[in-house]
Amino acid sequence: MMEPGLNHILVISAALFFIGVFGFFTRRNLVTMLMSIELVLNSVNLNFIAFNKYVWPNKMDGLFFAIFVIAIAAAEAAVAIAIIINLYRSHHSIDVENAEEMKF
Amino acid sequence: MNLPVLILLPLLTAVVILLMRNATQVKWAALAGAAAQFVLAFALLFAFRSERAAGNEAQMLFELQYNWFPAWHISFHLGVDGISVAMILLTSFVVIAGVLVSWNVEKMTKEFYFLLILLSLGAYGFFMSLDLFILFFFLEIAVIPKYLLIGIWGSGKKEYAANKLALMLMGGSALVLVGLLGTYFGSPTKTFDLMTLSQLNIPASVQHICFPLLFVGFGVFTALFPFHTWVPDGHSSAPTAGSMFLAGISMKLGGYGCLRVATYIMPDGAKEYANIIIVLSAIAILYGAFATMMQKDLKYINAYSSVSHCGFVLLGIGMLTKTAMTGAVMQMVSHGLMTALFFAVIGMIYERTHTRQVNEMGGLLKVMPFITTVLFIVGLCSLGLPGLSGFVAEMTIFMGSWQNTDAFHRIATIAACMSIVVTAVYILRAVGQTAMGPLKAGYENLTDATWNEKAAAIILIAGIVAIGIAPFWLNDLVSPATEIIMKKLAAVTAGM
Amino acid sequence: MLAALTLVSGVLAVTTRQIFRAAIFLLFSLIGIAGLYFWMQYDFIAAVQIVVYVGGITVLIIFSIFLTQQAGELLPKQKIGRQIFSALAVFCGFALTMLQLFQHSFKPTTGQPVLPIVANIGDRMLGVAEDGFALPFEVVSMLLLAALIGCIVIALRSKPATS
Amino acid sequence: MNDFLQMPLLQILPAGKGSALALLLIPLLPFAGFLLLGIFGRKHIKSASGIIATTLLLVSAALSLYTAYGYFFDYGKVNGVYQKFIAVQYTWLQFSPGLSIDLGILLDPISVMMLVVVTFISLMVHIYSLGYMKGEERFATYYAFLGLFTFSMLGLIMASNLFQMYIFWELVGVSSFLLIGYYYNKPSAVAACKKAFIVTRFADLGFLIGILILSFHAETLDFNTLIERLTIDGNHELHTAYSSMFLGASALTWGAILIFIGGAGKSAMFPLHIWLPDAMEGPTPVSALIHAATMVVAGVYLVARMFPVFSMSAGAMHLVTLVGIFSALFAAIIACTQTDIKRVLAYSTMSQIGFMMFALGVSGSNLVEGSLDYTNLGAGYTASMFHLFTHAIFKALLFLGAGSVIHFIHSNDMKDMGGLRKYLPITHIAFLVACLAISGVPPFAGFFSKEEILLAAWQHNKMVYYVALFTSGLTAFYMFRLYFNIFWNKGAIVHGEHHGEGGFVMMLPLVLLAVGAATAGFIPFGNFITADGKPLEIEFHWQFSIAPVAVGLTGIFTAMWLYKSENNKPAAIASSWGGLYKAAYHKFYIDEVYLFITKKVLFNLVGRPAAWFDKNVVNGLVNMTGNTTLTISDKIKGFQSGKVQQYAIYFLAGVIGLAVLFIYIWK
Amino acid sequence: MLNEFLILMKSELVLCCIIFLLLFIKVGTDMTNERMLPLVQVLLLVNVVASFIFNQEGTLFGGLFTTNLLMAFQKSILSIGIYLISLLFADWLKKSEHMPEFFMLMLSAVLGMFFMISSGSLLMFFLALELSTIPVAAMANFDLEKKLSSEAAMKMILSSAFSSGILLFGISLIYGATGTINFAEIPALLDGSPLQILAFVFLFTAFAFKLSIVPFHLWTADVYEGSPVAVTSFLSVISKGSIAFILLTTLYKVFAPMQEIWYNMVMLLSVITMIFGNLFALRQQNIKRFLAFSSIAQVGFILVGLSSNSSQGTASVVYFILIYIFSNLAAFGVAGAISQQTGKERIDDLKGLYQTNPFISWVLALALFSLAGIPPTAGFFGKLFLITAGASKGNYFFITVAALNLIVSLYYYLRIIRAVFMDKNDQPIEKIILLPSVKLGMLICGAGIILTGLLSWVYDYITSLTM
Repeated sequence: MMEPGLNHILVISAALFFIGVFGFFTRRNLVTMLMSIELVLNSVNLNFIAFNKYVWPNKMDGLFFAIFVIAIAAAEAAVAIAIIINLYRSHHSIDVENAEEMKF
Repeated sequence: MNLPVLILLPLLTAVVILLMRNATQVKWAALAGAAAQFVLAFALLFAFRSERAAGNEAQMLFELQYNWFPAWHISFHLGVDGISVAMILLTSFVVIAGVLVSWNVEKMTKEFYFLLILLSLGAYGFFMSLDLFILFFFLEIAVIPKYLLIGIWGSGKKEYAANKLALMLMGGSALVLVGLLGTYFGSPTKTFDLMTLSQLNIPASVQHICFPLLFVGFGVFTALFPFHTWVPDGHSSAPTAGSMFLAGISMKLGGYGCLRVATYIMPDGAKEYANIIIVLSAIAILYGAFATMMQKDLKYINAYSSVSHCGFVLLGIGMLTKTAMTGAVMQMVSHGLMTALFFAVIGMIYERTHTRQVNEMGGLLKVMPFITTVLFIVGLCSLGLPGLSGFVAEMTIFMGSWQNTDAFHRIATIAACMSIVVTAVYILRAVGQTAMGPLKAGYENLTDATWNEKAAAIILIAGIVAIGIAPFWLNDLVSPATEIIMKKLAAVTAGM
Repeated sequence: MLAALTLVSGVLAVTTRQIFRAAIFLLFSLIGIAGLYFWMQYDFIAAVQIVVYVGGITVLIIFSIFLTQQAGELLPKQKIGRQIFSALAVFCGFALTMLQLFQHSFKPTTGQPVLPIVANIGDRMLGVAEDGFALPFEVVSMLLLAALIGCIVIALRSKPATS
Repeated sequence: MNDFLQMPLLQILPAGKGSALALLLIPLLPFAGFLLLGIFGRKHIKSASGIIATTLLLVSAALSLYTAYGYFFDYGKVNGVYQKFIAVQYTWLQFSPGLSIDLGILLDPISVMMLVVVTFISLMVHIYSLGYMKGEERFATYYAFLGLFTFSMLGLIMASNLFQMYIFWELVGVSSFLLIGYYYNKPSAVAACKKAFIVTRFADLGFLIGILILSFHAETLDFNTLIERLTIDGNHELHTAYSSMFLGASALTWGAILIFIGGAGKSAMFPLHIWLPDAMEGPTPVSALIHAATMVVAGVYLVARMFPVFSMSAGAMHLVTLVGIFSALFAAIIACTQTDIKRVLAYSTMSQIGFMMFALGVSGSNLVEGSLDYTNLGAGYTASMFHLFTHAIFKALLFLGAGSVIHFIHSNDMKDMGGLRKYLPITHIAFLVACLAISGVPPFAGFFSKEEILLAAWQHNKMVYYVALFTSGLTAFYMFRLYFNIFWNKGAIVHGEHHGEGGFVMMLPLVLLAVGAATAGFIPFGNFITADGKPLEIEFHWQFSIAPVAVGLTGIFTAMWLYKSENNKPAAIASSWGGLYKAAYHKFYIDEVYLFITKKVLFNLVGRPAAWFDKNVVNGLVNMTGNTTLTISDKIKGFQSGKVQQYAIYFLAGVIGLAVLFIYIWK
Repeated sequence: MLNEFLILMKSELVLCCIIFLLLFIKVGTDMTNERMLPLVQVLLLVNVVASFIFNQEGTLFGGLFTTNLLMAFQKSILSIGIYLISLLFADWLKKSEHMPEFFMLMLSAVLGMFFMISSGSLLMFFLALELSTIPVAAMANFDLEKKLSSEAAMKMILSSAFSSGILLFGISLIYGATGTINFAEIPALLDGSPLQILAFVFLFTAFAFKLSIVPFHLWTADVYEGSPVAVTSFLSVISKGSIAFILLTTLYKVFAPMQEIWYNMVMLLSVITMIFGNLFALRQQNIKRFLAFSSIAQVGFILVGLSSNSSQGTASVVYFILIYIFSNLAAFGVAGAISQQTGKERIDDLKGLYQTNPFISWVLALALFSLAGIPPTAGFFGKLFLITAGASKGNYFFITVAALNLIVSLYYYLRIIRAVFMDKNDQPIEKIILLPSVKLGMLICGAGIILTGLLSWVYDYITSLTM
């Protein structure tokens, strides 16, 4: 195996990104959908770090971006979970297909 | 003469109407406003004439310009020439008659009069605008009041009709909008100003795209075949004053637009498409007339006949001769007065008999001589009796049309002439069945016109007769203005 | 190796039908990523990753799973049509992205690298000058405050839902 | 820029002679009557309305007599030629430089002659109606309409401008419509007035297009200028009018023919005659005025007015001749079979107008196209005008007489009449005079005028002459059939009370007209009215008169033999003629043909499809646009499924789609 | 330095102060909603006034924060919007258990928008975007007892998280391709390579998501329907306005080198958006849902103006959003007042409204006419200027589609007008009692709808800012 470089990391992150997206599309449980989102965000972080490391090491923009994304992810997850819990209280379920009252 | 007064006055009237407490006050306020408009319109006429007599040969008189949206080169530019004055006069006639005829409206009186006055505001503004943007602005102002008038106070399939009318008219104005924008960006100088545009030579390629857009767009208002279907439904469902305004003023907006905007600033386009216009309008004239023949509802009769009569307006424009164009303007004025009167009479009859089907009526001359006499007069005007306005206008158009020597124009003219026979057939049929014959049972105790109805009818008849007996003043008013348009057209021919 | 760990557990996290296991796989995947950071010598970010994700978010998720779900219960299966479509869309997206990434030649900068050590990060984090990130920091703090308020309001509603 | 109220051009020609104001008053007085009675008559001056209108017309008639006297005997003739004077002129509507409708008064022999005829007959009818229409509910309206009609007719005959003529032409049409429909609650009257209006309107279409053609080539609408431009050889206007061809005929011919169609419509020439018999639904004095003496001859007058132009086109002249002679014969045949006395008179009118028409036609028919030489013209023009003049008098008399009869017996049908000579002595005498006049028995008026017409026909076209001769025999026959049926035949069947012949007001016109019918023939018409204004010596060939008089007398005696007393000979003859009789009785089914054309063809094949097309296709398209939009809106609702995951899939699909689009396709 | 800091970040600081003040009040006192609401309204009014004065141009934090007069005006527009929201939904707010929190969240979101407008780098932009999204998702859930409300919040937070993911991926690619996240530096480094296009598409879809451009709009209707009216109106007006503002900056400045591409993309999406928005709006029964789709169609129009890539385009977009705030808030205000007092949200329920409630009927009519672009309301001018700006590229097909869409939109606006004014109803909505502040809000909206158009200096002022 070659020395892993930028491209390998990019492949990993892109794969992870789309794994997350796939999860978001197919999981019916709201919490697992949230987990898929976390995967997506992580893949992006990986991208940032990789670019920072291999392409633009002169500044730390990517690094900081990653840090802030982590913070945002935390906040988002918190609010999302709060909402999910609230939804569970009113719907007694966290299956996404049970919350489809509004359509068309 | 300060032109904005004609816009401010309706505005003021509308505000006053909104402040009034009860229906009676509203009515009198509206009447006072309409009367003031009437007086102002005449003042405008006399001021205009005295200016002209004093040797003021400027194309537009009483011009006023105020930079409105300088970023888009939009200015609040008002001014009048003979055509505008004629149309303003027409509007004031129809407005006062409309206000008088609606005296018995009991449902939401305040709103009713408010909308009527608002409509008149749009019409005045439209006829005075020398800037395409504000022209469009006023054009659209006049649409929604119609929608509400029909939808709220109408009868029959009123919602359908109101919707259709509003959508088709808006469709027309959408086309106008695209045409305007094309003109704006296509002309050498970016401007909405009509006077500036008329001085420019807009590239022929632009004209060929924008002229049909503008013409068809305005044409929808004037019942250009095949965009006329809002006319029958709209007119027949509207309340009396609504129909009067619709046919008397609103349809004229389109004709005026076709002439002042489309033809005037785009002579190339006009030449290019004149034949199509002629074909469509000749179809409208004959087809409208034949379709009228089959109608049984009085309002439908007048609505379809409006299609036919407005075809004359477009025919006159499409013929591209000065006489025909003057005739087209005269026809606008004449048809405006006539059709308003016709609808007023139909309204009066309907209020009494509660039917508009001609075959359910008969012998009404016996019980309501005044109303039926008016019906006779308006019918005769419609079929072009000399001494009434319709004749003058139609003959001027025929005369002007005949000046084109080729067979195509000749045939179109003859086709248009043929409509006067068909018109006679349907008018006599309608009038004959309504007014003449034995009196139908149940109508013995109907009453004749009340004072307000009489006043409305007399005002409109006065207008019709004034044109019919003394057409020269209208001709003198209009033909210098059409001559300018013709000069522009002739210049293009010379340049080609 | 780390990559394999990350990807496989990622795939498992989104496909397993046991929710608790999904959470655990997610955890592994996140740790894998942290490993990658370590491997790229971005220690600080790796630490943050472990602290925030592993220590925070995953725990939060597990708690919420406990709150809302009987552990061990199988997740309902998604419709097969949806799965195929999703897979197709995702694959297209992945292919496209990869294609573009590989077609693009990244030209690394020649500038002097800044070492991602904690001191540097700290400097920048609170700097207000050219390379400072004080303002984003403030913004994030506002965001966290707002999120906090939102969570409190939503999650701690006084009356239970009436069924 | 014209001034707002420009002063009318008052031309008093020659200096000091005649007054333009007086001329203006002639038409305006009846018009004033119309306005006055029309607006106030209903309530305020109902009872006095008849007197007011009659007085106004009396003044008007006096003024026309005064004018006629002045014109014919004083200032009209200059150097032996009657001049054309334009007494008043006012630009009413300027179409373009050169083309304008000028309202004016043109004085020339025929207009002055018509002035007298119209005012005189109208006055008679006004006076007669004072008695005839007494007690009618819409008495004032009736007089208002009469005033309007007289005004329009006067405007028509004095027109100085082709378009002015058209204007008054239309006004005449509408006043005729109003008068026919006077009994508005009678469905038959309503139908008749509509029919009259529409048929003449149809003819007017021809007139209008003719005007358009001629005015386009002549570049003027003024009669005098127009005639001048289109008749002088070498004029470029004439040249272009000749040289622009359409369907094998020159523009001039087309113009003339189309104008003649207009005239034919008003004058009830075949095949546009169908309105005239029905028009008898109007009050009888109205029939006398409009449908006998004045309006129906407007077509003849029009052709006479445009005579020089017509003369330039042999084709047009042939058509005029043909239509005239055919109508004369055709109407005469029908008149022999009708039983409604007013219808008989109506067909007789049509027949007589046919005479006038072909008289005009023959007099110009053998001209060489392209040159107009007045000396070459026959006496037909004068003859036609003369017959117009005499016919107006005796036909008005016939109608008024018939009116008295109808007034007395309350029926139009011959079957209800007979032996009335005892009850209606004055009417009887007057009617007899008129019948003799129309039959061409010397020395009554009709003899002279008809004689001249036959002479003209003899000179120009023998075929026409023979037909005309036969027709004049028929004329005598049907007139006396009428006469005998009314006044002799059966014994009188008068039920109970009757109110005699009507008062003095009804008798006076009869007497005056009878005198006129007896003596008008002695007026030396050729001295006054000729095609070129120069006096024309009409030689009286007594040898030539033998044939017509003989034929006329044959007709009279045949009628006497058949109808003098009640017998079954007429029925026998009717049955022996079978088909022809039946066809003639049904007016040769022309009405039915028209009905077929209008009802079946126009209504069903044009009107109904047009209405259908409008309702379904045009309107349908509009509605379809709306409905399609709504349908599409309904079809795509699945897009918004409420499933958040599906939304996300669409989202990703959108992203990929856009990316692919912009990276690979749309660069 | 401090002075500059205070002045340039004035709007943001004022908002922060209000937020903390509310926080202290909430924590430290037990003021009732009744007393607190007027206070908040006054504070927001102060905010509006403050946003108009002492505006300067400048940058702070090494380019992360930039501001100029136009941005200041954009912030003023948003400030007006939230002030109106605080007036119009007073009834709902008073009854809401968590009113202070509502305001805190809303103001945080607005703060995020302010930062977003002023952002000078992708990082700031992203953070501000999240700041303006996450609190709103929480707000969407404020009708805590309602199932629909939590469903809406769920849909919103998940969708927006998903879109954030896409956005971040795009940002990371841009970062990878250019090496910078500073707006000032990006344009010079863009060369339109496929990867950059891909990145741009990813980035753009995040805007598209927030602006509800088809096909990224699907969350909109559901969220609008389920959320409390106040939140819906905030989402549809303030949130969209702010995104449109930042989109102006992004497209015109940051992605200027890729003009060709984004012009085509904007045009395409605009056409699709107008058509879909209109087609869906045609068939809606719920007022809020209806307004959601109508606002989607409006966004299509905003894109028309946006596509012009000129200062006039900027001016017309900003102007339109000002008008749009008045119009849409008036419509939502009426819908809110009705649903608050009667619980009715269907268009059919509006039948005969004019009989009982003429005032709000007129307000609604005015708002709808303005949305439909009927003169003399300001909407007419707004739409016309957008279309005119869009036409400056000479793309008539595009303009014709826009003009035709005006007709379709008129149809459904008229549907409501018809229900309100024309249709008969045996049991129309009873007389609705409006709180004075609601009435005031409606009057302000009404005045705004009429005057913003007729007084041309508003537009002139905006134009002068964009020069």
